[in-house]
Parts: sequence; structure tokens; C-alpha cells
Amino acid sequence: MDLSFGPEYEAYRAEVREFTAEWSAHAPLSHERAAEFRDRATERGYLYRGIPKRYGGSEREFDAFREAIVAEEFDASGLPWRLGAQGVGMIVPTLLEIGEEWQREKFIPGTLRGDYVWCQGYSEPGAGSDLASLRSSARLEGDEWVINGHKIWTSDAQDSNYMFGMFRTEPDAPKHAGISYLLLEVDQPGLEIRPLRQIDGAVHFNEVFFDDVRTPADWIVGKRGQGWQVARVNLKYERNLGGGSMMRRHFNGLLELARRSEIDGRPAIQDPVTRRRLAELEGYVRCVETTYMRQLSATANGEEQKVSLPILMNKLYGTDTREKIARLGYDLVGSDGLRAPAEEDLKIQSNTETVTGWVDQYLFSLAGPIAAGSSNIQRNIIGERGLGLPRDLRSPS
Amino acid sequence: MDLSFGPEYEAYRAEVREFTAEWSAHAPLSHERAAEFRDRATERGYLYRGIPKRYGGSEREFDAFREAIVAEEFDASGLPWRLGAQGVGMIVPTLLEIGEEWQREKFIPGTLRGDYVWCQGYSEPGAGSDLASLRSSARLEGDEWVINGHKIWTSDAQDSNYMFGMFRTEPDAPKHAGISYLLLEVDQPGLEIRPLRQIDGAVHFNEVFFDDVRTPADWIVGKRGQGWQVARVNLKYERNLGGGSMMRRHFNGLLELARRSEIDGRPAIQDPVTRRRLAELEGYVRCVETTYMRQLSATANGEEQKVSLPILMNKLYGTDTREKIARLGYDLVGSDGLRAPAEEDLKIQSNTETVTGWVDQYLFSLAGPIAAGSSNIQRNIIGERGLGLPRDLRSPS
Amino acid sequence: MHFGLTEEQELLQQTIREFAASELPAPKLRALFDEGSGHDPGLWAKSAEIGLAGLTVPESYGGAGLELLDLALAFEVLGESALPGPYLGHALAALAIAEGGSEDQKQRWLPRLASGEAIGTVALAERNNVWECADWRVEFRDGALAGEKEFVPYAQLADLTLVGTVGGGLAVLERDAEGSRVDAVDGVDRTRALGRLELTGARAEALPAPPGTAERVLDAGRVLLAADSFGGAWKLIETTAEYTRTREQFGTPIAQFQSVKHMLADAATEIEPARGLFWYAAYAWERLPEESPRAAATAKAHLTDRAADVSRTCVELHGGIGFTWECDVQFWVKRAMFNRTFLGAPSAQLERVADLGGW
Amino acid sequence: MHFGLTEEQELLQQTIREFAASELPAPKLRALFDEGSGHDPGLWAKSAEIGLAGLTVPESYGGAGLELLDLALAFEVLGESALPGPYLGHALAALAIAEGGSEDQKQRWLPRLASGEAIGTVALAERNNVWECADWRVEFRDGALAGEKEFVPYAQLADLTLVGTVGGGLAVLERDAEGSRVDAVDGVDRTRALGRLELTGARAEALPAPPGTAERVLDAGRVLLAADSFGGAWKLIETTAEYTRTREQFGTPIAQFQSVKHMLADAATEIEPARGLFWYAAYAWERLPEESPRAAATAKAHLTDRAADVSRTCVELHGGIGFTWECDVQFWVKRAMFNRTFLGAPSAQLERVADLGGW
Repeated sequence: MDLSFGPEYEAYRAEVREFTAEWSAHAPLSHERAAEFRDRATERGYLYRGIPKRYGGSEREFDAFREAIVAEEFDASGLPWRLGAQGVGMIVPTLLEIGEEWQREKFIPGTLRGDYVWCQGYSEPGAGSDLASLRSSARLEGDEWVINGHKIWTSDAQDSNYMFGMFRTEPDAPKHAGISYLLLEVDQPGLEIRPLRQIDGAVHFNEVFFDDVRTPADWIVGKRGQGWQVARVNLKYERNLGGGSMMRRHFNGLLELARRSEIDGRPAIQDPVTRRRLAELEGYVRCVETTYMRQLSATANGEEQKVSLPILMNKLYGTDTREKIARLGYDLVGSDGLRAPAEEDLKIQSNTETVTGWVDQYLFSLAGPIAAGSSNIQRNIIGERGLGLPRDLRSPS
Repeated sequence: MDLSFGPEYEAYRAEVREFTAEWSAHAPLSHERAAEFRDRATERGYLYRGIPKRYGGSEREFDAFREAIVAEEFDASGLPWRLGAQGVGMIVPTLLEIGEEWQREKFIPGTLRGDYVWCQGYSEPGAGSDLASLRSSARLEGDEWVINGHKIWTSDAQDSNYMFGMFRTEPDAPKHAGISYLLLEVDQPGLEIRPLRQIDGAVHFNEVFFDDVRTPADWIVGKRGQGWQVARVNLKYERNLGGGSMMRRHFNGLLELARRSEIDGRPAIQDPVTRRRLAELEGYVRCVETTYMRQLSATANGEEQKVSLPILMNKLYGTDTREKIARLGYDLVGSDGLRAPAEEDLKIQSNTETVTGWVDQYLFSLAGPIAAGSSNIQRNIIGERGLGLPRDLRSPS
Repeated sequence: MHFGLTEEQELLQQTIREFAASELPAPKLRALFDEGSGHDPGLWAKSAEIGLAGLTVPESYGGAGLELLDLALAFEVLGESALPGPYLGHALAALAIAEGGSEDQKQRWLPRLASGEAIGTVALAERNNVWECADWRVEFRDGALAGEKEFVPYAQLADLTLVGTVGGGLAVLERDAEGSRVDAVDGVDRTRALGRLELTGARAEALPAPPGTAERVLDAGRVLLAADSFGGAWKLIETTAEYTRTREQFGTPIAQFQSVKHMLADAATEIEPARGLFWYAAYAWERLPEESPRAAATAKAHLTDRAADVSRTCVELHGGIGFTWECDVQFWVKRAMFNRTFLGAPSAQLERVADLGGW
Repeated sequence: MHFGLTEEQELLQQTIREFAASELPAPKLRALFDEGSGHDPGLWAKSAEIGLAGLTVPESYGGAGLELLDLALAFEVLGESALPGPYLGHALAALAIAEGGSEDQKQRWLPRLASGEAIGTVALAERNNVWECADWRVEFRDGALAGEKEFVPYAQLADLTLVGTVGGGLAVLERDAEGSRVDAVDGVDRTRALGRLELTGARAEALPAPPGTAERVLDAGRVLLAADSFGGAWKLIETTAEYTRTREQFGTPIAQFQSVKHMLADAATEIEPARGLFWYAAYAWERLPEESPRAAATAKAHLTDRAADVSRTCVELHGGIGFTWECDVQFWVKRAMFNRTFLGAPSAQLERVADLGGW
């Protein structure tokens, strides 16, 4: 075990930090300058290491630590390097893994530059945990798919150029075998976006309605009826390493709150019950951090199979820990917990600076056990894939 | 709402208290004197109100408050009025409800006097939560049942004269329909009792092995194959009102412990985290108490249907509350939690006087979610009978 | 001995339940919630007609002359129905005047409060989580109030506000009195409006209340919040049970999944046995005054905490839709937040339970 | 950067695992447990042969010269196997002498400890839940010890005992020294014996330890208990998963009941992500000394608490049989109790986490 990065990586970190310092001097960056910043970062190999140069990547040797160093330093700088999770995070690796060559050439470069924004069309009102029961359909008419139906929980839909999604194309096939994975343009007649307001008042998601929406026949990833398998590839990227530093930042926000809140006339951080709850949380946060370190280290060493079990637990564990932080934060704001989240709290997710930001965190944490694979589904996965328990009894459907 | 008992009941309480004071003066009572004490108490109508005089009861009008007053005062006196739970508590009401006349005459008077001690033969190693899968069998040979098999969790077996139990008499009938409810003598060849040691070292239960054990053909309660229904009648009596005063006594023991334990050189009861946990427990204990009061009051007023829901919850709620008490108690004994329960702790269940008594309570509380209908089974019952949820998906057995 | 409800009490609950069902159908509640004022004059007037405004006001002053338990039972149904309106502050103002007002004050205010013609409220909280009388800092001197009160229910609407003052006094402030200013607070629970009250020499009149009156008002409020939480939590459990019976995933109602069933069973088991807590606390407030403060604190801490937990479970069991503004579950989630915080969070109440227990 | 195990470390664990499997088959563990001395000389000798007695003793003194992480990994497997024996006290005594002993003391003791010929232990606890050095009250004056130590592992068996003294000193007490008396304690965990040590002028020799040595011994012990708890809890989870796959009720393995599956999934999720806690704390003990006390306290509090919770879940999932003496689950239930309490309960460790965090 060796937790130091060593001189080579420390030098790399220094180099990255110098680069971010230069760009930070000009912050905030305009849309154009931001794109330029990412271009320069890519030229130096800081971004898109795993993506061939011909698609706009920097095509470097796999090095999880260099990736982690860049992520840490870029995050710390506040520079706009993270593009939409759906594009760079999901569709790009999916196309790299199983897309057609022309699809890669057409979609990846623009996505990496930030010109193409993507949204995701998976969930439906009747298909949440049981995603494979989705009913939005596409039928081939000549050289076009004609799409009808209704998707929900689509983030960034208004700002998107493209959507990737699952649609039922083989109505007679069994549930999982009847789905295809299609790409489509968002801005076209028949596609209607309706914002969906959250319980805290914020609007991050949409419903999308399809009324004879069209997309070319070859805008399909994988073969007809293989959409479920494609989505599994894709979801693998969605549920990637839950960053340990993110959880620590949230917890530090909570500590700050405990320092500036008062209980019985003294700082809450001196209140014995609060201290106890914070110290318990320190244990959970450190588990998140060290588990992240284990995963990073294993990935870097090509030993991912050694961390397959904790990877199954990332979502559930992260959800529970975030909920504990949010609940303690809500307690610490005391009577201000009667207030609604302010407009500014709804724009920044997890605002730790204001008391009403913590009211919002309390409400937002309600989504934790629901979104991106419910906690109960996670428990099934952990039990079945992690502990080798048999599948649930199912109705004979 | 009126929580006073009123002059009539207060006078009754005074009368009962006078009676217990007289007998307490002679405590501890010999076996014979104890029987005499119960006889006198029965003559005065303090005991066995619901049982006809011809079976040894006092045959009084139903009055839940008089019953409650007697129970409170007799408990407070420490006099030996409570006979084994299996006898007076279970088989007597069962025989009264569905026994044959000769069975009542033969078994009830001796049981009420304390001459007959009963044990229960329900659970088997392979039939716990799924009691109806029991396999111990009885076959009719001439005018006798011949019993073979293996029962477990039989308390008081060594001291018992009789056992009541469920045995499979119709091997070809469906699971629930193949069981009969038999009575048998414990002291006979082929019946072997093996004490079962608990995790805390105490021995309260036994296994009972049957090797061609015999009982007369008419020692059956209900008809052949109706044992499951008879047991349901019987279990109704087992899960009777969870006394609120009992929980308060346990909690008072915990408070005493918190007063005499030290944390950081001062009484634990002054430690803020301990106070918080105690105050939270006060809420739970008060819920148990007030729920008991609701049930008592509804029973007295013939409105039991109004408390059918809380009655379903008694077991689970009591278990959880007892566990919370036991765990806090274990924390309060501090380093002494390294010690094993002492012999004296194992004799008295829930000894709150000694530190090792709390170690024993911690261990004993492990049985809570298991014994007398596991917590998971309770949750199913609450969900299905209480909230109207559908039955679980079951394997097609 | 009777620890249960009378037929009259059951009828009272039934009446309010029917009132809410007919006067506050789901779309109307939704509209009121979205609009955000927490008040509908017509609804208030109709609820006063069935007596909701004056339940505990003595009959001689035009009220129903009932006890705190009856009021708490009404609040249980208000919680069930998420009924928007100034019921809490109004009820506490009426109790305060009935308990501690002069004959003149009673005659002046109680009949109007009982009829609902006047709306009352109480100004108790101050900055830094202050709720207890001993910590009040608003000065009342020479007939004038100076200081600030936070989180005053329906401060803008109330015809009279009972303002808690240094030393546990209560002073009657009339609407729009000079030297008083109200700022609306954007509250998380849109069924109950809140305001901030700034007092710079506003004229007011003290209640000649016997010592302990303000504490009794706080205790009563805690009982009512406990009752409201019970009603709300139970309503959510029933709503969610119904949802899980109808929502299908994997070809079956989700209620058939054992983990769903057990989450609901656990939620129900956290709530149902706590019904007696608010009953007992309400009874004690009337009949066992020495037990009342601790019983009220216990009921408030326990029930509002459990109801908040249950509201989270019920959102989870609704899945994604439960997280949306359009799902009615949010009404009870947010009422649970209000109930848990208002009049002092569970943490503070539990400390009182310990103190009052002599621990 | 490498936050994982080396091949050598995996091999070390594998070696101990195989040792336990071959030398401590279930009936033997059961027999040792029932017998209750917590010790089997043959088992100890054989474990010393594979190096278990001297893992961290420097090679120059006959040990394996490994680090605390390696020792913790060994303890993870000891926890898995519920291996009875004086490993904990012995390891801490060896660490104390290696860190704080004079050259003479090292030469005298370390080779014998490393070979297992001599058994070492540590006497740290005192009455009233005292574990921290700052609270020690045993006097060491003019070469003699006076006072009482509680809960000394294998006090009767140890050839040398490191006794914690006023001001955080450590003194070497030899077996059967005059003026020392040992009384056996009936411990709840029969895989680890305990004794009470009464000192009335017993001759002893101080370690010329640098300041902080005793604290480091405590920290190391906490890391080892955390590791032991991890191993034990994980073993219980695997055992229980296997049990639920085979135990049938209602015509199906109980693992198919979703609530059973979810209880196990939750238990596993409480434990697995905490593996890095003891890794990190062990690493910090060697390489990041300023972080070590807090990392050790965090690992001790978190892992021993979680393991105790998990042990309860696993009893419940075993049903009735899990509550019996004859079921092996009890070994880990009771080891979890020991680990949670020994060297200071989670409550005390969490307070240290807060203090050391500058909160």
C-alpha cells in the first residue's frame, strides 16, 4: 500500500495546476472560450484520453491516476470541463464500444467539443424500476423510424440536440427482446417537451411526448431488438465511480453549517448530540472516500474484479450517506427549516451556503432512493449478484 | 375520556390490596400455601373470572378493569398467582372454546389449581415461521394415537404433566388440512426431553423427541385435520395484550442503570447523548403504555374491533422497544459489557439490578425478532391484515 | 376509566372529514397550494359555520365549549386533509384569551373568534430557534411592544395577534397597529402561511394571565401539531398502501413485493401505536396539569419525528412520481416538516422530556 | 499510488485461512469454546510456526518485520475464523517493546515473543471504563507497581504484561511476580480470555518509551479490533447467505423472500465499504502518524458498531437456531461484543473523532 502518488504524478499534477491557473485567470469563460479551453486541454492529453484522435479525443495510454489528477484539479479550478453527463459520459463510450463507424464520426467530435448536447429517453411513467416494460414505440416506415409514446425524467431536454433512447420496435417479441436503441433529433415536429417540477420546486427534468417523431432507419445502435443489451453497456457508464471527494465536499459543507449554527447559544458543533452524529457521519464519509480509493487503485492496476462488490454498492451507500448529511443539515438549520428553498438554492444543486439550501437538500435527498435505480432494486442486485442469492419469486408474467 | 377508575373500582382496588397484604405477610409461600392462596383468591372472584365454577373458576361477569386491577396488584405484591402461560393462558381457554365437556372437566380444574403443568408442542426444526409444514406425526392404532417426531422450543417440558401440540395425522391431505391437535402425557416411555441451551447460556427451552409415544384416541381437541384451526384459536390467547406496565418496569430499570452508571466521571443520566436516547425511548414506552390502555379500554367496552390494528402490532412494537432498551442498557454498562452473564442473571429473566444482567438482556433481546412469530412474519400480517395489501408472491408449493 | 373516543368525538371527526371531502376536493387543494397564500376566505368561513373556529371557546362566549382533546381530534382530521388555513394560530389565540384574558378581553374577542369573523394568531418564535417563553426578548413596556417575532402564522391576515413578551407575558396586538410591520415569509408548507413581525412601539394590551399561561399555550400547540402529524402520516400510509396495490412493475402490483409491504408495515407500526400519545397529552392538558408539559413534549417530539420519517418512506414507495410537485404526497411531506419544526424541534422537546422527568 | 493488497499480503491471508481451516475444524472450535479457557497450547504453537506470533517483530529480532497493515490483515482472518488465543495482547506487547523498549528489553523479549515461546499481553483498562493513557491510575514508583488493571487479555497465561501507568508510561511485569495477583474474569467472548490484575508493589521495569508510545499501542489495538470485526462480520454475512440459500420455509429457500434478501444486502453494504477504514488506519499508523489516532478511532467506532448490528441481523435470519448455544453464529456475536467494548466503546471513540478533528 502506498498512498503517495510519487514524483512523476506529482509533477503531472503541478503541470495540470499551472494550466488551470492560466485559464482560471480569464474566468468566467464565454461559451467560445470554454470550447477553446477544452480544445487546449485535449491537445495536452488532459481530456478524453481513452478516445481516438480521429474522433476528437487525445488518445493516450490508459492511466487512471492521470485521469483522477485531472479531474481533481479541474474540479477544484471550477473551469467548465465537464460536459453533459449524457453525452460525454454515456453515448460517447457506448458508440465507441458498439456504434457504427459512421455514427462515431458523425456524433462523437461534436459531442466532445460541446456542440452537441444529448438527452436520454429511457424511463416512462409506467416503466420505472421495471424499465423493460416500456411502451414507447418505433415502427419502420420506409427508411425512417416513426416514434410514438411518452418518456419521463429526461434532463436537459430543452438544451439538447439529440436524444438516445429505448423504443419498442418488435411488439411481438418477449419484453426484453422487443426493444431497440435509437438516436434522434430533438428539434422536430411532433416532439414536445414539458418541464417537470420537482417536489422542491426546481425544474431539472422533463417529460417528452412523441407524436409520429421521425429518425433515419440507420440511427440505431446495435441491432433491432438488442436495445436492452445496448442500454446495459450504457448504464455501466452511468454508474461509474462515485467520487469520494464529492462526498467529502458535502460533508465539509455540513461541518461549516455546524460551526455557524447555534444550539442553546453556542456553536452547534459543540453540542454533544450533534458532535456524535457528525462523528458517525465521518465514518460513513471516510468509507465512501476509501472505497473510491480502492476502486481507483484497482482500476489503475487492471484489477477491477477485486472491487466488483463495492461497485455494486456505490449507489445505495452514496444515497444513504447523502441522506444522513441532508437530514443532519436540516436539523441544524432549526426554525429556518420552516422556510421554502430560495430561487438561488434551486439553481445550484446542494447549496451549502444558505440555510434554505439545506431545506432544499433535505427535499432533494428524497430522490436518492428513487432515481437511477431505486434502493430496493439496488438491494436486489447486491443480494443476487453480490451475495449469490436466488432471484425473487416473480409473478408468472 | 376519563383515566380515573372511579370510586367503585378504587374501592375494589383497596379490597384487593388488603387481601394481597395479608398473604404477603406470609411470603414466600410454600407450594401448598400458594395453592391455598389461589383458592382463596378464586373464591373472592379475583382469579379465573371467565371460567365457570364447575371447572374451578370464579364465574364472574366480564369486567376488564377488575381483571386489570387484580393483575396490577397481584403483580406488585409478588405473590405466586401467575401459573404457567401454556396452561391457564392457552389450553384452558382453548378447551373452554372448543373442547369436549369431559376434557374440560378432566383438565381444567387441576390446571387452575397448579396441579397440572402444560407444555406446548408446535415448532419443529424444519417448521418455524412456516409452522404448517410440521412433520411430527400421529397415526391411530386401535384406540391410541402413536406419535413420532421431534418438537423444539418447548419451555417447561421437564416440569410438565401434559403437552398439547400439533401432529400430522392425515399425511395425504394438503399441508394445513393434515394436522390434528392432540393432548398427551409427558411422562411416558419414548418421550425424551433434551434441554436446549440459549445463546446467553440459560436453559429455558427443550427439544422433545417422540418415539412411538402414545395417547388415547379421544385426547384430540377439535376434529381430525382441524388442528390448524384449533391452534389459531389458541394463538389468539398467546398474543394477548402486551402489558404496558411491564415495559415501564423495564424502562425504569434502565433509568436506574443510567443513574448509577458513570460516563466521563458523572452519572450517565447527565450525559447529553444518553439523555437523548432515553427521551426517545420514553416516547416509545409511552406508546406501549397508551396503546395498552386503548386496548384495555376497548375490551372493557366491548369495542375490540376499534383496536384490531394496534393488536396486530403489539408483538413487533414490543420487540423493537425491548431491543432499544436492551441496547442502551448494554451501552451503559460500558467495559463490563465484556463480562458473561452471571448464573443469577440467567435465572431471573431481565435482571436489571446487575451489570451482567444487562449483558444478558442484550443477548436475550436477540430472540425478540425470532420467537413467537418472527418480525418478518409480523410485518406480513400487519401489511396484509392491517393495511389490506395482497399476499406475497409465493412459490407454487 | 375510558381511554377512547366518545360517539360525539367520532361524529366531530366525521363531520370535519366530510366537510373537507366536499369543500376541498383534490383540485381545489392543489390550486390553493400552488397559489401559495395558505388561505381561502370562503373555506374559512364555511369551516367556521361547522364550528371549527370556536371548538374550545366556552359556550357562554359563543363557542362549542369543548376540550383540548376534541380540538386535537379536529386537528388530526385537518392533518389528514392538509386543510390550508389559520387554524393553529387561531385556536391557540382563543385558548390564550379563554385561559388568561380579562373578562373584557374575553367578551371583546372570544365571540368574534368563535364565529370566525375575527382571525387570531400567536407570535411566539424569535431568532435563533427561540420558542420557549423563558427566552422571549420582545419588550412590553408602557403599553408598547418592541422587538421582533419570527414565524407568526398568518401574521398578515390576523385580526389579533397574541405576542409573547419578556418573562412569559402575552399581549394582544390588533391588526395594522401603528409601529407593527409584517413581512411575509416564503414557507415550505404552503398550507400554512407565516410572517415576520417587527414591533417598534406598537400599542398592545397585556393579558392579565396567571403565571404559566404562555407555557400552556405552547403545550396546547404541541399537542395539536402532534395530532396533525398523526392524521397526516396515517393519511399518507393509506394513500401509499392504495398506490402500491395499483401500481404495477414486473407484472404485479408492487405491494406484492415483500420489501414494499414491509416498509409500509414498519411505517404503520411507527405511527399507529403513537395515537395514544396525543390523546393522553390532550387529556393531561385538561385534567392532569402537572403532567401536561412533559406529555406534550413527548407527543410533539415523537409524533412529528415519526411522521417525517414516514413521509420519506411514502415518497420512496411512490417512486419517481412521488418526487414531483404534481404528486399530492408533497402536501404531507411539507406539513410534516412544518409540524416537526414549529414550536421547537424534536431535539429541543426531547431535552425537555429529560429535564421535566427529573433526569 | 496503490490502495490495495500486494500478492504477499493476499498470500499471508490465504496462509492463515488455510491454517485455521485445517487446525481449527468446527468441532474443535466448538470444544474450545465450551471449555472456555480461550486457549489451546498446541494451536498457539502451530500458529507461531507459521509466523503469527511475530509478524511485526523486526527481522533482526527473529520476526517477520512486517507492518501494522499486514498484522491487521492477519487479524481480519483471525476474526473470520474466530481463532481463540492470546493474539491481540501478544501483538500489542510486541509492538510496544519494538517501539519503546530499550535495546536490552528488545533482545530479551522480542525473539521469544516472535517465536511464540513467550506470550505477551497488555494491561490497559481500569475501573469505570478507563482505557485512555491520560486516565491511568496505576502507580509505578521505585520499580514497583501499585493499583488495579481490568480486562487484561490472558492475564494468567502471559509471560510478560505491559502495564499502563500514571502519565501514560508502560512497565514490563513478568509472570507470577510477587505482589501481583490475577483473577480470571468470566468473559462473554470465550475465544478471548480476560483477567483482573491486582498490583501491590510488584517489581517491574519501565519501558524507556518515547512520549506517545502508549497511545500508539492503543491506536494499533483499535485498528486490529476493527480488522477483526470486519473479518467476523463478513464471515457471518457469508455464512448467513449460505444458510438462507438452503433453509426452506413455505416451500422455498428463505433467500427468495425479498425482505430476507434485503436484510442481507443492507448488512453487506454496511460492512464491505468499511474495509478501507482499517486499511487506511493501519497505513496511517505507519506512514501518516499525525492522522493515525483519528483514523484508528474512526475505524474502531465505525466497524465495531456496524459488526455488532450485522451480528444481530444474522442471528435473526437464522431464526430460532441462531439463538441457541449450539449454533456457531454465537462465536461472532460475542466477538463483536468484545471488539466493540474493548479499548473503548464506539461512543468514546466518536467523541475522540470529534475532538481530534478540531470540532
